[in-house]
Amino acid sequence: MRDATLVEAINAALARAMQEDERVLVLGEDVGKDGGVFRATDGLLARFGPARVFDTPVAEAAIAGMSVGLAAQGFCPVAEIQFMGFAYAAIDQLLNHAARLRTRTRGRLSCPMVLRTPCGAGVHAPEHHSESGEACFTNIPGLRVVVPSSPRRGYGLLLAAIRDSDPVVFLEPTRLYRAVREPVADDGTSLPLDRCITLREGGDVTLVGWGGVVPEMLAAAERLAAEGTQADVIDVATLVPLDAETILASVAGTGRCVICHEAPLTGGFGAEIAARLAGPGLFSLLAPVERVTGWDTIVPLSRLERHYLPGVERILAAARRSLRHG
Amino acid sequence: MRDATLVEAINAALARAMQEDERVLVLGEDVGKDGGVFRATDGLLARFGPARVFDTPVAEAAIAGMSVGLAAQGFCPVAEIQFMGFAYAAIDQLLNHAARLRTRTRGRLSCPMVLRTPCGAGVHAPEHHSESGEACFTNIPGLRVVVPSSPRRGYGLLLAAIRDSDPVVFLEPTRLYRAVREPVADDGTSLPLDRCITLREGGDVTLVGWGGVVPEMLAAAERLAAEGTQADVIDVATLVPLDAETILASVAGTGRCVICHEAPLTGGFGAEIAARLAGPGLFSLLAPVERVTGWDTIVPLSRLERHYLPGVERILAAARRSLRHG
Amino acid sequence: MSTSRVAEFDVVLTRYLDIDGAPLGPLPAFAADAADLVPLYRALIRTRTFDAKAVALQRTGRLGTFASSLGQEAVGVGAASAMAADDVLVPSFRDQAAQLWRGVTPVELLLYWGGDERGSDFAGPRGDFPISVPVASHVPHAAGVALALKLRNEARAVLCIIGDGATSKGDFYEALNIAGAWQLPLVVLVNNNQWAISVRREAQSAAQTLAQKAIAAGVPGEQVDGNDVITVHDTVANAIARARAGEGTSLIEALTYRLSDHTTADDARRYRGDAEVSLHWHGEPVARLRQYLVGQGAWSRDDEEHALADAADEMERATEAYLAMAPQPVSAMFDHLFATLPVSLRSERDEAMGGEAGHA
Amino acid sequence: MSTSRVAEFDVVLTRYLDIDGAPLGPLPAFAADAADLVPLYRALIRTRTFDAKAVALQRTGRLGTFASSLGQEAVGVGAASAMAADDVLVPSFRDQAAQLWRGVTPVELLLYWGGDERGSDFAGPRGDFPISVPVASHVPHAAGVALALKLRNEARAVLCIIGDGATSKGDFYEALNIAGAWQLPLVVLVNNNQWAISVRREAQSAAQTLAQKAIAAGVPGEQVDGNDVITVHDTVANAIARARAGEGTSLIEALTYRLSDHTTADDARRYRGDAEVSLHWHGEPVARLRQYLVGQGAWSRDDEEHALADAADEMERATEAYLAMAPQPVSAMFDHLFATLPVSLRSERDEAMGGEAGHA
Ligand SMILES: Cc1ncc(C[n+]2csc(CCOP(=O)(O)OP(=O)(O)O)c2C)c(N)n1
Ligand SMILES: Cc1ncc(C[n+]2csc(CCOP(=O)(O)OP(=O)(O)O)c2C)c(N)n1
Ligand SMILES: [Mg+2]
Ligand SMILES: [Mg+2]
Repeated sequence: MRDATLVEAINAALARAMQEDERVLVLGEDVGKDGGVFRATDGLLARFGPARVFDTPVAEAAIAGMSVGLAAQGFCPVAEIQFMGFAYAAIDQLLNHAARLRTRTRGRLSCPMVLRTPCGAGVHAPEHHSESGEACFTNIPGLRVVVPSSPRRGYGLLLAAIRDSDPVVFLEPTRLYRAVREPVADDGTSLPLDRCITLREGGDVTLVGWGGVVPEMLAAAERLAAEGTQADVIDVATLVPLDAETILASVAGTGRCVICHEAPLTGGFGAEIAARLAGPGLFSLLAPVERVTGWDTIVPLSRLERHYLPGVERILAAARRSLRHG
Repeated sequence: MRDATLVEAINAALARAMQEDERVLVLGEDVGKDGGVFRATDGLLARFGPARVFDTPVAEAAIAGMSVGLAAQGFCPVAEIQFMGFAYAAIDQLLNHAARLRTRTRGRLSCPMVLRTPCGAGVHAPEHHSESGEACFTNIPGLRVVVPSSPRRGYGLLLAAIRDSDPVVFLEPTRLYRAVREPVADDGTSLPLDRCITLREGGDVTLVGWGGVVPEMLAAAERLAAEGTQADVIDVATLVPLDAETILASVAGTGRCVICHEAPLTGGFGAEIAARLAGPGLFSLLAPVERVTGWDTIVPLSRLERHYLPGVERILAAARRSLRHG
Repeated sequence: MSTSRVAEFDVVLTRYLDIDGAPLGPLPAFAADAADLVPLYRALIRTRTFDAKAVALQRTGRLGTFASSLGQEAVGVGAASAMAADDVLVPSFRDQAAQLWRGVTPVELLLYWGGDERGSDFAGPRGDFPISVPVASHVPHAAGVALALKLRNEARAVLCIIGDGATSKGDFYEALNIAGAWQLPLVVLVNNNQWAISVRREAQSAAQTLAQKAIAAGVPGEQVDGNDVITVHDTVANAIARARAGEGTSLIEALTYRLSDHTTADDARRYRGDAEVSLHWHGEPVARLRQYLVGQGAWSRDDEEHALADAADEMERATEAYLAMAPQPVSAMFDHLFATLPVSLRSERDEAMGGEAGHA
Repeated sequence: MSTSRVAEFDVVLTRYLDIDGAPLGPLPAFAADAADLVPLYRALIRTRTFDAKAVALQRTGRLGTFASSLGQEAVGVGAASAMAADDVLVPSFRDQAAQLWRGVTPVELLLYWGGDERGSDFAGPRGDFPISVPVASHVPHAAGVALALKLRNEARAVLCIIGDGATSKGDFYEALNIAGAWQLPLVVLVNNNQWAISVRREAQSAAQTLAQKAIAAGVPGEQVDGNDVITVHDTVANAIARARAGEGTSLIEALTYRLSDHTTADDARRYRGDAEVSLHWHGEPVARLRQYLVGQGAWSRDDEEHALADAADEMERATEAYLAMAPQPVSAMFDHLFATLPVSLRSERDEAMGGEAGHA
């Protein structure tokens, strides 16, 4: 496969998974002929036919709930929710059923499903199309929560999510869908679902985050390098189960950590990383842990959007505050 | 009012609020003649009549959504969801509508509603009746999240929640409903919705938590006192907006903090408190922040329930680990 | 102005036995020989005996909250007996009648209601879903299972049982609508026992019948006398046959009455009078079928005594086995959470099993 | 066996003007004098002009994603014109026709679609809801508003507009069912434009009509020709009159067609042919009413030119005002979050407004 955008990589991973395992199904609103409103499922209907790719009525709870039934029967449904703003209607099914089917039947039934949905702001989308709601899912035991931040990672993580035997919520940052291209080898290689991914090693300060802010973190790292500061940059990628080791190991070296995410600060999943640092990581810390996040406000409509999004400048400021210590 | 249990105090607060403000309505499943499955609404139908207290069909999304409509029209609906396990169907309405009606209309419409629901384990309840799902709500800007842990606090906080001009999720720990009685003055005095409540001042170690674990924290503090260690005990009470100052001030004195909650560890709201300590509170810390929480598992059915619940022994062990430092 | 009638519908109510067990006409073929109904009758008794035992165990602190099916036994027995072994049951929390018929054992049911997850790991109908406590949220599962069967071109069907209250929940409509649109092999059976805890059926919906909710989904809907096991069996059998034949989804409303409290945690006298309940004892399903069988000479007082004793005996033995069951290990909380426990959870499991933790 | 028919229903379709604007019989009283229909016609034109302007602004990067109502203007105009000022509109994202009639200004609409929350702070119908982007989740709001009106014994009604796709969503059923059970003064109007993005109406549900979804809730349901503004107005007016008179809830399905892409972000040629779309230009609502008015001598080519020019003029001025609008301050993100900003958020607001932060 030549250079691909994130959405093309997602598409390739879906096709690959469907190709290699006929239990894999794709369902959701407009995933068929239309190929998904972002074209993530483009071409799948033509290639795999209407018994494996189907448009659903507008009914998110049922999309998730039917996926539970399909999964219990041995299929591997990959359900698309058109935007994260409409995924909340599926939480009940994920929490009360998908995440616990294996536990409550002591393994008699299981639920190998993936719920994919675009998330996040930055594309001047309409109301309700810009939220980052991962924290609604990260405290649900039995669920994995994954957020890719590049075409290659999107490909590898999605393949892993589909092959996994348990339910995965897979959140795709809308603003990264077409942001960059990179070479993606469509060779069926997946990435592990329990590891953070270190994108850059520096040793002076740790920048850790996921999703839409990852390119901002990398840009900030460039800027810092120009100032003579070398940053470790970690893409959390899989929020749950959390690979705290990689983050702790980095901070053990740097003593400084800036946690970045687009979701609001309070109760955001960044707090979990900070908590690991305040616990097992405490004695590594030379400076207060910084969090650079969306405000504790509703994501504004497009005109004010850029004032909401945590970007390079705020990350830099936090890193510099951190570096002033010790 | 004589000595009251938590559920009686909730009942008294509801009656008081309805008495003082005719815009207050009570709705939910079985809240009428039956008085609620826990009797929280007992007697309200008889006293205030069917135009102010009504049984709804079994439809949690609509209970929340209709409350939005009622609130936009100037009523103050207090909706009961029978158990937290059934409240997830209401998240969509809370997140996409209730929490943002004021913001999206620039104040033209607002949403003064309360969504009450019992939460937590410890009463050997059936499946899906024991979860602590507060983290599904604490990253939703525009929402307040309150968890009382005693009859008096239940009364004062619920009155405040009902009188508040914005939406409040009010989570009542089932196992505290009838656990203790204490004198509750039914005098209409509310408690602030932006303050933690310090239950005990010690100075050696801070125990902070909410809901069902608060009595465990107090018991642990007694045990510690017997060992010569004096604990600060803080009931967070209002999770959002979070009164970090009170917690930081306590830890500034003790240098040690044990955060307790019943919800699973990873992505739980305890992480937010730990994050505040790792940030602004870092230089107060003498020991790693401890979290004593439910496991990252499904709450088991009743037979194993006690192995899930974080109790005195685990809190003590954490406090002692903390005290071994520095 | 032009007005045209673009669609017409009706709802039909069927019963074979009258309230006193007298046939209202010829019975369906499967019931032609009264002796063939004896297994159904035994199943009604077995369910009632199980319920009584479970309530007694709860009252004496040896079982958790339990939902009796008193008075509604014919709904589950009639429906389950109309299923093939390879059909799939997706039950609610009050469906022990159907579960017992399908081969879930009394010990498994007691384990479940006694707070032990192993009770949902049935040895019998391994493809059946565990009960759904959240009202109506299992109808989408049933539709998903039905879709799976259809995708595999299997001539099998799914039966999902819900209550009258469940017909107010969005999940029910969403799933029924999709099942209709996709012609899934699904039968949704409504146990209309007239109450959803303290809320009367009439307060749940202005719809004159619950069967007519099918019209919204464009699928057949009908009412049956849910206290007549013959009618329930026959109607469900027809609906399942249609489903297996690729003719799609059906909705059946079974009219019955909840003679017990909602659950052992409920006190129904707070919201309904004894007089109403007493009235409904006339026509309850066990007496009704017995009257018919006795009238046909297919059942005697002696048979009755033996059957009751057999059922009591079975439940006594089940209780003993249940009470003797060794507890699950504490690690069970972790053992079934994922196919493979993530590394990050190992230390939690160790701590739960008694080891001291580090800071989280 | 005894079977009895326990309920019967039908669904009726009404239209006054045929596809070419010829009356199919006597018109309702409000339409007796064709001149009285001119304001409705002007509103159709005004909506279409607004839509064209908004699409053009989007194409040139001066507006966000926008959902045109091309071909469906009569649904909103017919319905809104049947409401009293003190009734409450609870609209979807494609309901600018109704909003414009109710007094939301083109500038406000442009502001909203241009990404500025002030667009939902209408100076006009202050009790109306802002549009709902999440499909169907506003039907419960409408039921809640209707309950509020009923509790206050006010003779007012609520109109909620949704799409055909929205009738698949649980929220719609839950709210309609409760509104039926409680006889709330609510009219739910379905803009059945035959498509939900790329999914055909037929794929949404096996129900032959969407009007029959009312039967599940026990409320009246009917179909109307949604391209005939006279029929829409008359039918909605009757339903609102019933609601105001305490006679409860109604569902109306307006048959129309989405002549445009779903939104400016959509390319409908991916999933439907031009031939199908062309077909539906015959019978579209603007031409249809114009033909009738011209036939009645109530409208001339001159009138048409003037009306088009007036509308174009209005939208030109609105565009200018919209583009000239000073931006909101950054603090606006915080200013309306709560009645009073919690102390804990003050430092965030300060930081957002440009101050350097401490560590969070
Ligand atoms: C989604 C959901 N909401 C609320 C409850 C609490 N609850 C348990 S049973 C019940 C009533 C159900 O009534 P119905 O569907 O008629 O079934 P029945 O109990 O009569 O068999 C309610 C409200 C629940 N279990 N699930
Ligand atoms: C709950 C929800 N799910 C999905 C979407 C994405 N979406 C926007 S419009 C639409 C189709 C709606 O179709 P219909 O109800 O017929 O309205 P129309 O667009 O045709 O006016 C979808 C799926 C949404 N806005 N809300
Ligand atoms: Mg019932
Ligand atoms: Mg449509």
